[in-house]
Amino acid sequence: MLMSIKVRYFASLKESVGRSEDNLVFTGLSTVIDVWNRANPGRSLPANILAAVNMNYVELDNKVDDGDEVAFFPPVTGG
Amino acid sequence: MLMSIKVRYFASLKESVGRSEDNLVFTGLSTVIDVWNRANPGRSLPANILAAVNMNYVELDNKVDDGDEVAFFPPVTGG
Amino acid sequence: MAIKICADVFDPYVEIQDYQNENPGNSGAVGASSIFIGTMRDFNEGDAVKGMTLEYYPGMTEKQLAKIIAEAQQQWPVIDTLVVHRVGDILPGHAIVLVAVWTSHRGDAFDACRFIIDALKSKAPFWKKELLTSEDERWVVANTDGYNRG
Amino acid sequence: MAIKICADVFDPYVEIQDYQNENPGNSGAVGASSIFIGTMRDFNEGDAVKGMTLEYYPGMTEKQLAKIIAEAQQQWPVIDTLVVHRVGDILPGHAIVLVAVWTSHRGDAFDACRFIIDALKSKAPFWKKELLTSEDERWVVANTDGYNRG
Repeated sequence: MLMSIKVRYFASLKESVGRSEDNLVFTGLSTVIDVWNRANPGRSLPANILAAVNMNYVELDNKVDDGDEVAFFPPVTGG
Repeated sequence: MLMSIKVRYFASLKESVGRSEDNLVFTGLSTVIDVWNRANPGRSLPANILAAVNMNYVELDNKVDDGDEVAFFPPVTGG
Repeated sequence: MAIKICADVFDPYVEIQDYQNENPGNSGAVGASSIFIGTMRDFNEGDAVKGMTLEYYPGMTEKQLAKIIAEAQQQWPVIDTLVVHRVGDILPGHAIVLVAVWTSHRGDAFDACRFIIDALKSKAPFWKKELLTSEDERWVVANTDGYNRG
Repeated sequence: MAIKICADVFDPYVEIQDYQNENPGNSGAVGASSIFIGTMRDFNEGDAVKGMTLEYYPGMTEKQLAKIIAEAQQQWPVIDTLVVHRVGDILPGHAIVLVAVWTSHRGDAFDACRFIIDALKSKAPFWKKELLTSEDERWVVANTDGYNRG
């Protein structure tokens, strides 16, 4: 199955990966951590980073589907 | 010793005693409950009534001095 | 710090804005403002209420409010406080009380603001008499614990 | 209920007044308003701060705020809620966040307001980057528990 996934990065993570988004296209089923690894080969996910799929918080082993938006970001500091 | 005491009543107590203040003059030492009894002979202090001397909350056996202002009122309901 | 007893209608937001404009000194230290506004409802204890009269004890009321604020300042690192309370004849929708507390951090602001309004309700000499839509009048006998148990 | 993300300076008291003028429906039922305002301080963790940039995740931020408000409405009898949050470049003294909760009784107002600001600080995707007076920039790493431990 062909998967088209938008990956987004925010705040200090955006600065450390050096970009705000990726558009990945690949075949086969995948999880959130697989998406990170495909988008950032050789760079392990930093500690404490949170993940969201389609703007809902998820665990790293959450499945992703074609068309999903996957986001990675550090702990939030609003308010 | 000649004692001159102003007595004040508020809210529902003011309505039930039928006046807002008394000016008592008497001789001898006295407590808050003595002041009530002198000002309201034959009428016992209703339950739950609070007392203040010179605008500070006190117990009923608190001493009063010449020139004090003694107040009686029901539980407060502001805010 | 200010304590104000108002015999006329007051707008709590205008009171806060005016107070802040007159006291701009601490603005860089303030990180949190907790504000409580008590407003007259059109019902109480199951009855429709169309008006209320608030009596107080001039002098003692201000003295007790100042004590309550001093206790809050001892317990929490409070930067500033404003308390405004209405007296006289009040209509539904009108503000009865405003408590504003300014601190550096939010937990202190919430705790101090809640302490002040709870203490005000149990210690400051104010008394409410309600005028029901049935035309009956009644003194409010006691303040509740502040939660809706309906 | 309203959620607003502001890219420009906002006055929290004007926001509340405008919101209430546009939504006058519940005024007879409201007895308590608990309002929290978070303001930018000119210091943090021992350093003088002269500015801040607030980043957010458009779409997800609003979605998470709506979830938080829905949770508050499930737990307490909330009549209405307004949440306003600033993004972009901010100066000391400026408002960062406003949470206003209207209920019939004060305990519900305080509890729901505090729940919303605490949940916002732990779940709503906003990130602060501070500009120190030393010209250093730094990302704020984590929100504190909200008390002054100094």
